[in-house]
Amino acid sequence: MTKYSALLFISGLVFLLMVITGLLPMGHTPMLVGNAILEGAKDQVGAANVVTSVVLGYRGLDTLGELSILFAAASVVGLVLTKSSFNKHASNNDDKHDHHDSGFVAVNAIDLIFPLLLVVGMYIITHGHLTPGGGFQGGVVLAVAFSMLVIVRPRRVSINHGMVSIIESFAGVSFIVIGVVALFKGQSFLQPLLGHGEFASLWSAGTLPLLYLAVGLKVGAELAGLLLALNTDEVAS
Amino acid sequence: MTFLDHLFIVVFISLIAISALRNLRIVDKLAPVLYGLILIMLVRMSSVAYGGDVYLSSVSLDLLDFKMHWQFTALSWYFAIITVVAALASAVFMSGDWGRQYREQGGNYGMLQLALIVNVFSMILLLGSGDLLSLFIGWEFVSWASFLMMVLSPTKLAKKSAVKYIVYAMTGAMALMVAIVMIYSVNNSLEFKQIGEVFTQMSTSSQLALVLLFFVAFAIKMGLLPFHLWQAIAYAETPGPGAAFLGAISSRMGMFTIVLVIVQFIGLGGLKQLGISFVNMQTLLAWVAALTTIIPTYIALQQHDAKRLLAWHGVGQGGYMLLGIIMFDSIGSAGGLMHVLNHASYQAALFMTVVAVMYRTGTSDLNKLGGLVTQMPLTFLVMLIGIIGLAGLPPMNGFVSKWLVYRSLLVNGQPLLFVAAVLGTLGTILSVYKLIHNTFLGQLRLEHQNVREVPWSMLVPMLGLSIIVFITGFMPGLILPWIASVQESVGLPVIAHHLGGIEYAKGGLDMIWVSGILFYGFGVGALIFYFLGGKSKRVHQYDNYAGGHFLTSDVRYHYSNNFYPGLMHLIGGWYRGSFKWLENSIVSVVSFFSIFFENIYRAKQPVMLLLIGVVLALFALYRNLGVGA
Amino acid sequence: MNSLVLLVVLPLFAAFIIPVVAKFSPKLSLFTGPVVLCINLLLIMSAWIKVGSGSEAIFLGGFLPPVGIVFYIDHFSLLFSGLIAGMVLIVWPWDAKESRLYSLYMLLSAASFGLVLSADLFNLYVFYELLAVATYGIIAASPISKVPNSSATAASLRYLFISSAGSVMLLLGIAIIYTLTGTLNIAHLATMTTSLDGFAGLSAFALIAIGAGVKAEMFPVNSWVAEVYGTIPRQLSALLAGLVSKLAVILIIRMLLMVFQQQAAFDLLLVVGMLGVISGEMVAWRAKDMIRMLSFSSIAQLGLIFIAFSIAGSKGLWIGMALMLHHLLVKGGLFLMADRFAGHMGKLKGLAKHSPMAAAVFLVFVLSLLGVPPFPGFWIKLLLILNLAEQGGGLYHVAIATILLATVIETAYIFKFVRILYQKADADSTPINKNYSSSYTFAKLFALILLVSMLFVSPISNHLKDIANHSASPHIYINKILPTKQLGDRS
Amino acid sequence: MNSFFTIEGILYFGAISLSIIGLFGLLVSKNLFRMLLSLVLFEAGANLVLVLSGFIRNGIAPIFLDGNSGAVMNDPVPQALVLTAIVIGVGVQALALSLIFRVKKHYGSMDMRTIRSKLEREIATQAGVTPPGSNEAPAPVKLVKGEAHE
Repeated sequence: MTKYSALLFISGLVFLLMVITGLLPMGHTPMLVGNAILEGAKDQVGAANVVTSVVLGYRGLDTLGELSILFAAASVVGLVLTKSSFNKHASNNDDKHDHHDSGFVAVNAIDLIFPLLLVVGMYIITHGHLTPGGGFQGGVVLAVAFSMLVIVRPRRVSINHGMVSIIESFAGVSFIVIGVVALFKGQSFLQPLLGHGEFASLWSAGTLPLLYLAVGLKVGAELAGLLLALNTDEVAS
Repeated sequence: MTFLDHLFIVVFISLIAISALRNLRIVDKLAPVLYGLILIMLVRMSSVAYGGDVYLSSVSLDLLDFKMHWQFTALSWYFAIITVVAALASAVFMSGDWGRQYREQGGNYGMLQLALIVNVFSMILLLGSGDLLSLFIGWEFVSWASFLMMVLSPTKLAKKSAVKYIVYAMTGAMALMVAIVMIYSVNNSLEFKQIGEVFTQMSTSSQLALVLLFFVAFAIKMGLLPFHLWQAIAYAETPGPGAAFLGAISSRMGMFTIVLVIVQFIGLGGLKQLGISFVNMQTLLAWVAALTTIIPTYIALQQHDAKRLLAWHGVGQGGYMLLGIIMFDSIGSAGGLMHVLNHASYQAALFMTVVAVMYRTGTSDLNKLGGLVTQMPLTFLVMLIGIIGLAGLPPMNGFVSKWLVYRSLLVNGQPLLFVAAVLGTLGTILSVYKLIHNTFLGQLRLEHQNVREVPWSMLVPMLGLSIIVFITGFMPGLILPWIASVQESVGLPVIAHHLGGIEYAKGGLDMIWVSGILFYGFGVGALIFYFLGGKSKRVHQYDNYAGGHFLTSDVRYHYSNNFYPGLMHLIGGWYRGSFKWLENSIVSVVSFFSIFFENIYRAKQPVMLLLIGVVLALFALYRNLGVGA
Repeated sequence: MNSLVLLVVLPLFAAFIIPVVAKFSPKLSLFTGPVVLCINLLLIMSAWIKVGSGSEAIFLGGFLPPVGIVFYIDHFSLLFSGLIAGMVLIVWPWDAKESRLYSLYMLLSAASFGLVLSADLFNLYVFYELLAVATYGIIAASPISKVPNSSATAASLRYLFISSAGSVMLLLGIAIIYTLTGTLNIAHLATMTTSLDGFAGLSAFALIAIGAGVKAEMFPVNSWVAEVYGTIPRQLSALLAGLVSKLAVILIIRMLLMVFQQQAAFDLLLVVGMLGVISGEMVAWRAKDMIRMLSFSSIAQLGLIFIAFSIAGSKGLWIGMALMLHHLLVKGGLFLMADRFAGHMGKLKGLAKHSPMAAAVFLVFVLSLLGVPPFPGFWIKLLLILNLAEQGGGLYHVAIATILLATVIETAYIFKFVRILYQKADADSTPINKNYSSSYTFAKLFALILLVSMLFVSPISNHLKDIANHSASPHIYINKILPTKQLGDRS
Repeated sequence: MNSFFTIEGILYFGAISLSIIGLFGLLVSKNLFRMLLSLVLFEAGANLVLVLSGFIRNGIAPIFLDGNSGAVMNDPVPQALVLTAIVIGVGVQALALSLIFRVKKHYGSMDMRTIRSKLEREIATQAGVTPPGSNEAPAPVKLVKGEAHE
């Protein structure tokens, strides 16, 4: 019954969405804001990657909000899972059979890849204003690096939750502080500071790289925390 | 400051004083004084009832761009004086021993006093309303005030019926609100005179809707068919004098608004133009009124609780009032209006007698009483006067108003309505006989051997009311000037009157003559009975023989259970729950939709609802807007 | 004025540092939140005075709109900001065991401030999501003592599914709008209403309205209400029903008033509002316990608010705002005191005798809810109905009938409940919780505010009218946010 | 009406199909985890629609490099938006996953319907009432007893 009515309404929705799509100016959108940004980004922000200018410059508050959402999600996961399962898990840790390290290949490969991943992650973060990439992407790579370590050696490697939370707090706070500094200088919140530097070089685009560093750390820490929390619980259940 | 302001101030101060002092004994004595004061304030304004100018209040409220003001016309004054006298009588009644007993039995006496003054306050506010908004506010106040009084009853049934009442009242209020909104939306004004102006501008269907909405609102308050189910139980279960007050006047606020709105502003022409072929709004309302006189009366006949019997009669008598006023001629409307006062006076007196009997015997069950005439002769006298009034027999005031109504029906060529009204009266006579017979006549019960007459604090208001019943019946000319100015103020043809009654081309009425002849006849009969009939011997009540056997005092020979069995057998089936069915079916419909919506809210997969909502919304837009690229 | 961005930033800052602070001093972390909210209240007050009867725009990052994000500040947004700060303070979880919960409350308030201040469509979406995530977390993390811990989690999960699906709809709507116009700034959109008045534009509005309607307890998408309010503490219900639902409403009406002033959009709101009113009241009529009754009555009240917003122009905002404030007071108050009325209705007999004050406060709330004169609810209902009648059009008349029918049903179930309260206690009655919790004190405070506002109906209404006139005008909005209109000219 | 047989038409079609598949999965699957996966698809589709709103035919990535100064660039704003939306989605999904673990643990089931019923019963129990819509009869209509009109 549900399936058929779902099918009926879904097909209605498909039809209506298709009609709407037909009405949209596909492929040649007005781009009012987009063009203005493409014109002005070089002078106003100074990042070669215009997307970065948008993410951290024009729409910096969105990014802050998104970091907060990640933070909120991580907090909730921590709240929901720690309360019920971490303690239990700790008590019957030894009885579990599947807490072995992964096989030889995985362990050694991770040992090899881990530093590489760190470097790549940091590279992506620090070059976010020049190339495609940035704090989110780099942060994800960092998080993956750390969580892979834990996955292949669940018993020997553990990540200090306190450390993770301090990093995430620190990163979030520094993002806000960079924004508020501008406010104290009589400018607007999250206004880019420190001048533009030489265009398309590593040291350019003012505070944007710093912000991206904060974002990268934050995303890395949150995601690592999330992955670890979920991983632990999965093992426990 | 006009006299009207003084009235409002006094009423308001009384409200404050009684609510502040309600838990002290002093309130017993204070309340009657305050009602007396209010009465004096009203009497000061009596010029309005003799054709004087309308009293305007100097207070007006500007709230949210609505201007509210208050005024007292002859109509308001007429209803107000009934209200205040009824309240005064009730307050005196409960000030003495009744109040003490009520307190001892765990009743909340302070709340009762408070409810009474709140009722008076809100009724005065309603009666004094000068525009539709203040009318609505007063209307709501009256509803909630009577709810306050009803919930004071300790029994579960009474509370249930009070809740039922408030649902009905809210329905009425909402209907009234829609009607007011309809008027407001035409000219953006809430003045009374807008009703008439807007009415003429409206389309026929809107006119019909407007009249029906107003009528539903007022009919619910007045307990007209088919909205009568709440009233009787709710009133009957209200404690003591509260029931007397509510039964006397509360539901007549519906009558007030009918006269104020429908009679005054929509008028006969307006009602007559609505309808198809021979059925127009006037005949419809008249038949509603006629049925209201019959059906509740015969329900009353079936009751074996004295208070309920009276309360059902209260519903039925409302029909006469509407029947009279809906004729729109001088005598009919005079009859309808006068019946308000008459009914209030005898209904309050009758309720008080029943409460007095309850005070002494602890029951109002007609199957458990009897023979109290020897113990409570004055109460008996009051009840006798009251039931003569209620039955509409000379020389009491009920006769006058009912005569006027009958006369009007005949003159206007409505024989069927006349028959219906007479049928109602027949039922009334039967059931009031049951009331007085089962209570006061016949065999005195053993457990009532030591019952005494009630104290003077209760007798005085009862006797006072019965004097009013008699005097206004004997000399209706005392009241008729008020009626005449009411008629004048609402634009009805004015009745020609004198002290004894009315002058009318097709046969007037002079109650002084009628009563004179009646008393003359009684006198002759008494003479024959006492002097020519000769011998009678006074025996003790238990000195009885039947079939040659001595009847001991514990043998029950008082015929009270299952009164009128043949009649009951005939009519019983018709009355059993026919309107209950209506009420229940409404509840069932609401239940049905409620379960339907509940199941929507219990969706196993809420996202489905989201999908359906989105698709339907988009589809509606698609249908409305098309895809004009 | 730029400092007003701190309304959002300070709570975020506090949220980030609370977990760290808690490691060193739990006490300090407990007070961080309230302190921040108090600072916010001060900021709001000073801004209220500074803004006066005008309005201000904050250009974040110093980028002139429409390229950057703008905060728009007027009395409307400041009023609701103040309410957010106050309400969160009232329901602050003083006895929470986990400091993360404080973080979540801070995030919730930051998101709420953002929702009322922001004038950028996508920014609104971000704050809406932040609000949603914080809400899921708070719901899941604070079950009431009587249910198993995880039922709050289950309720939260079910809420999450429909709410996320709603967010996706919202996102689709935003995507359509952006494709059509190339901008996200609401003021900028307001200058381009012609490109949005076709089917595509209005379907974007429908998607946004229904997507955000999940939080606003809009009719078909509100099945979460009973589940969630049934499993969380009453204070939290007061926050969600009283305030959070209104924030989603504000998102919808911002779009409605500034961009989609069209009959089709009004009709959409009108229909969902009517269905919400009638369905909410009818289900509440069958409810056997107070929380369920209040949940569905809250749905009905939100429906009423939607009906109010279907009145075009500033009148709709005026009445809708009055309804929102009234509902905040009444439903907030009722939920705050609901602990005293817990359990099956039939077992509450004699409560009025036991605690007459609680019963009286309850009566004040419900009488105002029903719209009994002279309570404020009456005036609002009167205004609503009179203005609906002025609109003309059959649908508006149906709405009037619906509202009045719903009022009758509401009277029936509320007074069924009141009757039970005033009955004599019997053996079946449960012993009544005599603990005077702080939330009950706040409920009494709400009732007092309600009673006092009864005396100042006219000034309050005039003030609200001024606010509404100012806030509902797209001209003022556009002139403030796009002072130069250098880009608007191109369209 | 634009033709659908262009590159952007096909892209739009794909994006919408993706979200529709997600929505359909969300509706018909009972398993919580599958529902979550469907939600992910649904969101992915919507994100694609969003990022497509900045698509310009023959446009290049909005990065200033040497030699692309004259070329038409795609709109950078939707790309930034979609970045944000994706991260938001990740947060919500992680949150949902943790809630699913918890629910699974408590109810021992991943079936949405079972959980709905159990949840309803729990809520009703704590409120002290019978659960709504359990096989109870509709509100009993009292028949009039022997005495008319009480």
